[in-house]
Amino acid sequence: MPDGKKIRVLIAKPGLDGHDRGAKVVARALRDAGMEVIYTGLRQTPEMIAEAALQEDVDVVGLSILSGAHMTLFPRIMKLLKDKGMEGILVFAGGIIPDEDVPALKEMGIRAIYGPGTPTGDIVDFLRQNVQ
Amino acid sequence: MFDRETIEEIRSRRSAWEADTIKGNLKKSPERRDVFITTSSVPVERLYTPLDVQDWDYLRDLGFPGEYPFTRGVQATMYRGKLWTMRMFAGFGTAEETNARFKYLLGHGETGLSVAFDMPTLYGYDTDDAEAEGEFGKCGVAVSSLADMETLFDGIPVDKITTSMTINGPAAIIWAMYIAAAEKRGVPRAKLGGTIQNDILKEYIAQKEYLFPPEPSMRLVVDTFEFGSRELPLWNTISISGYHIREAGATAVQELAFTLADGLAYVQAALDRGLGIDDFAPRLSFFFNAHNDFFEEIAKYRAARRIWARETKERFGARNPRSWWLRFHTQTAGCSLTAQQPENNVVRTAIQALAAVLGGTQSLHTNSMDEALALPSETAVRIALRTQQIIAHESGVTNTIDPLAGSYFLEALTNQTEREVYDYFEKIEKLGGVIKAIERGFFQRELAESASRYQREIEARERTIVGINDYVTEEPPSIPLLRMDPEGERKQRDRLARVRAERDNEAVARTLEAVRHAAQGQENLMPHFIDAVKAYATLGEICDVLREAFGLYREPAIW
Amino acid sequence: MEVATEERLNKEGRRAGPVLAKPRYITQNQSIGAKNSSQAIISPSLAESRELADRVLAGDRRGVARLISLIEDDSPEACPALALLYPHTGRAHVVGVTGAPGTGKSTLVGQLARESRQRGLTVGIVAVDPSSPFSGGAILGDRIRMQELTGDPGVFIRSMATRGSLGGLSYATGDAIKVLDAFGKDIIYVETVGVGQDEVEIAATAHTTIVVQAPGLGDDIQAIKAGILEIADILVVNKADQEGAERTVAALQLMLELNHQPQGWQPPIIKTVAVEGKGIEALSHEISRHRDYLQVSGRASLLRQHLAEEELWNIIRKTLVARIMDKLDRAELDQLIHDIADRRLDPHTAANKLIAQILE
Amino acid sequence: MAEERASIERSKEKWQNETLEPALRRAPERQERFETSSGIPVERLYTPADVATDYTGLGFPGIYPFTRGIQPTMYRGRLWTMRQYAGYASAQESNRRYRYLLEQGQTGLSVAFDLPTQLGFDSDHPLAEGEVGKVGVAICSLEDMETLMEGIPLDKVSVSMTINATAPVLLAMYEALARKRGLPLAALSGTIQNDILKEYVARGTYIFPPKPSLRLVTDVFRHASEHLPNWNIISISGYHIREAGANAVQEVAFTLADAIAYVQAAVDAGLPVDSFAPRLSFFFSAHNNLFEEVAKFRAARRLWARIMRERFKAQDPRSWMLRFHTQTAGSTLTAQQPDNNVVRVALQALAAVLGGTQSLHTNSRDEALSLPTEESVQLALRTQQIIAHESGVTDTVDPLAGSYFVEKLTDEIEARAGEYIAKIDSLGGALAAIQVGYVQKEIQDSAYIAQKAVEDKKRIVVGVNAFTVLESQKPQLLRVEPAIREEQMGRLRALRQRRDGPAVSESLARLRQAASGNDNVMSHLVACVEAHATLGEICDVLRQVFGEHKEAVVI
Repeated sequence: MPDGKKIRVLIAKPGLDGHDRGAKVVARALRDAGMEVIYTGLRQTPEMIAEAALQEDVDVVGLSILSGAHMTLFPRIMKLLKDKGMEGILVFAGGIIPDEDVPALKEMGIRAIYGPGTPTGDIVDFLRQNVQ
Repeated sequence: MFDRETIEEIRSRRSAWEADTIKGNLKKSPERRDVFITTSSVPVERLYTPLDVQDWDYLRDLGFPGEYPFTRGVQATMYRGKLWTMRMFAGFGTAEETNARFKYLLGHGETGLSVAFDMPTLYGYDTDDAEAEGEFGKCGVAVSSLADMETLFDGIPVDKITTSMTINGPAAIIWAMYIAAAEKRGVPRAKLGGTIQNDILKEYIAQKEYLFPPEPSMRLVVDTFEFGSRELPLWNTISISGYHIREAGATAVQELAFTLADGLAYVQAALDRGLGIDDFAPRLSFFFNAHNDFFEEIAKYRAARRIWARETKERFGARNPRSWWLRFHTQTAGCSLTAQQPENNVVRTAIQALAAVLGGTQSLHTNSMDEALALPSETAVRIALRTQQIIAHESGVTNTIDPLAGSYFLEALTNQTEREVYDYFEKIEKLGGVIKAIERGFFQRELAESASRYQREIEARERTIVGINDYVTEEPPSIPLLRMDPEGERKQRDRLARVRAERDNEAVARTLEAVRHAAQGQENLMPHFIDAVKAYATLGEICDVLREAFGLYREPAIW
Repeated sequence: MEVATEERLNKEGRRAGPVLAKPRYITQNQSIGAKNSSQAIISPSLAESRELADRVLAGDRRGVARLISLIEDDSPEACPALALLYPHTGRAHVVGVTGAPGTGKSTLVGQLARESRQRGLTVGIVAVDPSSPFSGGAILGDRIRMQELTGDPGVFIRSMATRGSLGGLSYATGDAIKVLDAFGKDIIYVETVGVGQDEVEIAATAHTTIVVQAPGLGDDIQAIKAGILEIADILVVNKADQEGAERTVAALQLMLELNHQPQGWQPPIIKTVAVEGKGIEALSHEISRHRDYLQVSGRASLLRQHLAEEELWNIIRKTLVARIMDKLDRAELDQLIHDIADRRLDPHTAANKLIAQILE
Repeated sequence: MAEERASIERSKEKWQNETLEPALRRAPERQERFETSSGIPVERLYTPADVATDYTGLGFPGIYPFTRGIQPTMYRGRLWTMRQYAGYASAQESNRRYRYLLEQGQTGLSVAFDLPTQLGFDSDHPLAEGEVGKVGVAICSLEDMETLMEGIPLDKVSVSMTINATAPVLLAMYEALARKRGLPLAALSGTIQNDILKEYVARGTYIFPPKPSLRLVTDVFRHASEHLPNWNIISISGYHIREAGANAVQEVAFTLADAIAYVQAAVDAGLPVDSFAPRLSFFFSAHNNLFEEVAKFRAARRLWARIMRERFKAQDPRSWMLRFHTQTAGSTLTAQQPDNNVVRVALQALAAVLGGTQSLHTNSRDEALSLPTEESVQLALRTQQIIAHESGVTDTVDPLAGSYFVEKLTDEIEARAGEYIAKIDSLGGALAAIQVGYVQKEIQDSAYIAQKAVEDKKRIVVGVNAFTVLESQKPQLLRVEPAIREEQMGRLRALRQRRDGPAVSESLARLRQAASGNDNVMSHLVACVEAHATLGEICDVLRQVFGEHKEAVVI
């Protein structure tokens, strides 16, 4: 990584769920780890998320969802990112996601899934190690 | 805590409240019951206020933690300094299986071991004895010889952890095996820490696992006191146990009264032997039950400390503050667990454990949810241990000392418990002391009465037990249960046969003879037990010698 | 207007200080700064730069996003690409929006962008938030207020962190604006950090500067005293439905009267309720009016000259410092600092000595 | 008295010198500083010298200031309502679950709605994709409400509905259902959450800007005070504020500040305070720190009583009473070793009961993983029953009263929450404080501090940052069928075809008119739902009139 390079991360909450504590705590932790976090707020559609990721030229997209709509929304986000030529972007997810959904999510390219109780340090380390 | 004027004001406001608020309210909506009682059937008032503790003196009745009368705890910093020892009672099948469980528990954050022995061991029989038929490994681990003890503690650092052993009739012999096993590994006995239950009086009262008549049994107990005070300064030579008295149906007050009475009897016996109180009293420890009734239990522990401090200091003239300390282990109440909807037991255990902690326990065993069905599975044991850890680390109750002190209800209950304990002391005294009372069946009768009253209350649904007489569900329990190694008993018999075949039988005969000789005389038996177990004399062989020397005990029939 | 522009220049002239006062940032970028300036022409990545520039000109949004990142990261490809794009810039109207936190800048920019879209203009938005001085990281949250614009292909929003710059923008903001300009955006809104301290940099970047105030954010007069008023081409009192709005308007009016210039542009005061879209049309109208004024009065070309000079000096300062840092012997520097601190040497002599050494 | 305190102080000093100091020299304490979740220092020892010498702050249960409880006999009279929040998938599925819970001994219902319902979208709205029936039940029309409550006697079971932005619409449906069944409205008892302010702060399910939202709230107040005398018109919720990361003090302070804003809004709208204040209810979290939680509930009661009597001059003692529902803290549950959650929930539930709650939801152990299974819900309910019937803590009123520690903490929380409320007052009240992001910032700071404490292991979470295990056993989880949305869309289509279209349009037009003016919208809403206008259609009208809210950027 060159000297001036900063890791840019988009933190988004797809779907209608309004519990943003986790998303905000992660955003702050990434900020405190020296990253630039674009926080887009609640109720983001997959289209909004993909377009924001494009305009902001982020290295990473972090998705937070607690309502259980992930199996509907995540595939759409992944497809849109690919359509826009951003398949190389690192995507991770957090929230209430049952273990049995994890293989399918990884299959579609979501690199890491963090359940409740994950230390934010784990996420920071993961991003540092995996962002080229 | 309040001056006269305030007390008077509270009194008059209380009367006004009763007249203006309560009366009308009761007419509109009566209370759920006419009388509210604790689990021990002690009446509970509607409201406790400063009026209920007005004759009470803070400095006299509570004082400060780590100071007489220790109502607020025996250590100056309590759990801010060190948490209680999380000690899960474990033992089943062979020494190998139990050894694996010990390692599992230590690996999950347990901080002390607690050994359960099987029925033959508790009665002083070897696994291959005819009396042991069908009992092997059922409620604990079988230990017939030093070889079993060595296997049991294989790979466990006995110089770093403390070990508690629930053994009474043959306690001295099992203790001798532990000492011998440690010494064989190069750990000197003076470095060993732990507890043997060694409480024979409660066996006569409640648990009934006695071997010999009371007098020689008491002599064995005092032998361990004497030996321990000389050679194993870190060992608790007795754990005076209310737990089993409670499980046999006692009320909280009875549990406390009978246990403390037993404790005082041991002290007296040791003094009669000529031991100095401050030589052995600091190594006495207690073992209580944590039952359902939350505040009653907390009050019980606090009253216990106050009474014991007073008795050792005032009655026996102990000078060392440590002799005044009542240190205790707690186990949540096995008898409160239900086979129906076993997961409900996690909740019961959590609340009971909380009571123990708020009462200032020094160590704690939390029951596993499946104990009413089978021996606990690893998962069930882990949840039980996690229960303690959550209380210790997440609930915040460990951050200040004796957090409930001052509660009008709790202080009133503590005082009341104390008063009722003294009433029992008086009765026991009148009967001529504990052993006389045992022989006359006093305790047994008291327990039988309490147990049947409790049962009656449940059947009449004056008491609700969730899943038993209310909120019953159809479905059978579906939790995974522990399966023991079916080959276990054969393995144990093989090992015993090998021990008998490979040992120096001459040395066995010689050491057993020494035990017999000592038993018939006045000598302390402990050194002879250690010699015998080192020669691989078995538990059964040693006990047989004692049975011949001491005779057997038959309980008086009590109805 | 001339006077006002002159003032800007002076202010900017004084602003050389802070750049030097941030040795950490410079140190961090020294090698790259050097590369940027000296190797721009012979960069092996010229082909890449050309491709990027072509993508921007062809309207590829991903190319735009990428190039702005390279500028922010001081990557070697950035300068040649910017050089290629430069002839295509200069068409967009750049509107700066500044004001204290909580005045509603993002919402206002979002509404202005929407209004511009309704008038058929394409819109670029650059929203700047502060980097943490401790970690160097940042949380950029301005998009929240502009959510519905995200789906509009005629709008391009870019969030930026200040990355050590103190003037309310980041060092890369000016170049990011150029990229959006070359990309073909008709109007570019630039939202500053809004820490309320030192927001004048925007005036050296934008054609029209809007200063936003809101009632109830503490002492109104204090904010005005901070000098921010003097850079305003348009004053906005947002949240005008709240208690105290009239008092804020009156205070601003008073300040304007005290500062009255006999001729030229008179900054209007516009009341808005951005969350409800109220007053946006009027504000938009004032922006157009100011743009026309710049054209008609001939101020526009003057302003362009000033902005060009400003930018040139900024680059020179930045590059020079970087090169000086590059050449300095650290041990020697430490010794000098030590001497100055111990009063064995005065700082002027020391600086002159160093510069002379390097210019040789 | 003073003499006695002095003598205790002297003895304490002696104890510190002679007993404590040597002990500390031998073995220091586990931490240098102990504190509650709110940062209130926890002293080593509390004695009578730490607490007030007069008893007026405590008083007696059932009378001002209600520190010891709002009923004179508390749980000796009636136990709290055991109310498990439930709802998922279709109205039919949820109805089945409700009947199951009532059979299991639950004593009240609590309805969870899915997110589209909470946000005023019908199930066939594009934004509803993937969300229908997920976190609650989908209710789009009066028909759905009928299905939801089928076979449940509305006049006997109290029903709580967790609904906020669309609360007036759902209440209108409930009322329309009761009318249809021929029940007198006075027979209805229950609660509607209807607390929009905390949505802006913590939970995020708002639709309209704050001002029209507050107007809807007061419309409900007025309507209910005239027509639904036994309905709790709002449940002012600290729960979500706590879940968003607030500490105990903040939970009390921000909730009561919201409450003050509601009361003020209603008073400003011309409602006499005693006409609605007795029907205000509260909703708190029961978190881990046992004594802090107990103290929190007691402090909240006392504070509220004082606010209502002194600030709003309420005369009716029932206006002074803070009645509250409690839910154990969802955010404390761990996905790791889910059975450990049974223990957490038990302790938290105990705190709620020792704090004198009026109703209680105990979380299921698997809630950090997915929707709870029936077995888990049953165990959670059993937890309450064991506390109620076996622990004995329900047999005397406010058993912790007098505890030096608990009383000190109660005073401390009251004082600290009071400071926050004063600060919010100085910012212009809860609404203004929310609009400038003050409340959100405070909460997020606490959330971040709490998270850091866990990561630095200053706070232990069993199974998460200590005592972890490799887990193989996966608990059984409940999943919602994806087909739910299709079915729900089918029903909606059928309804739209069947109903009287012009009647729907007409009712919606009247609603628009009422919303644009100052008329109470409630009766118009009832007319709309009776004409089978859908939730989405109704909310679209309101959106057009009121506009939509965008969150404040606060991190």
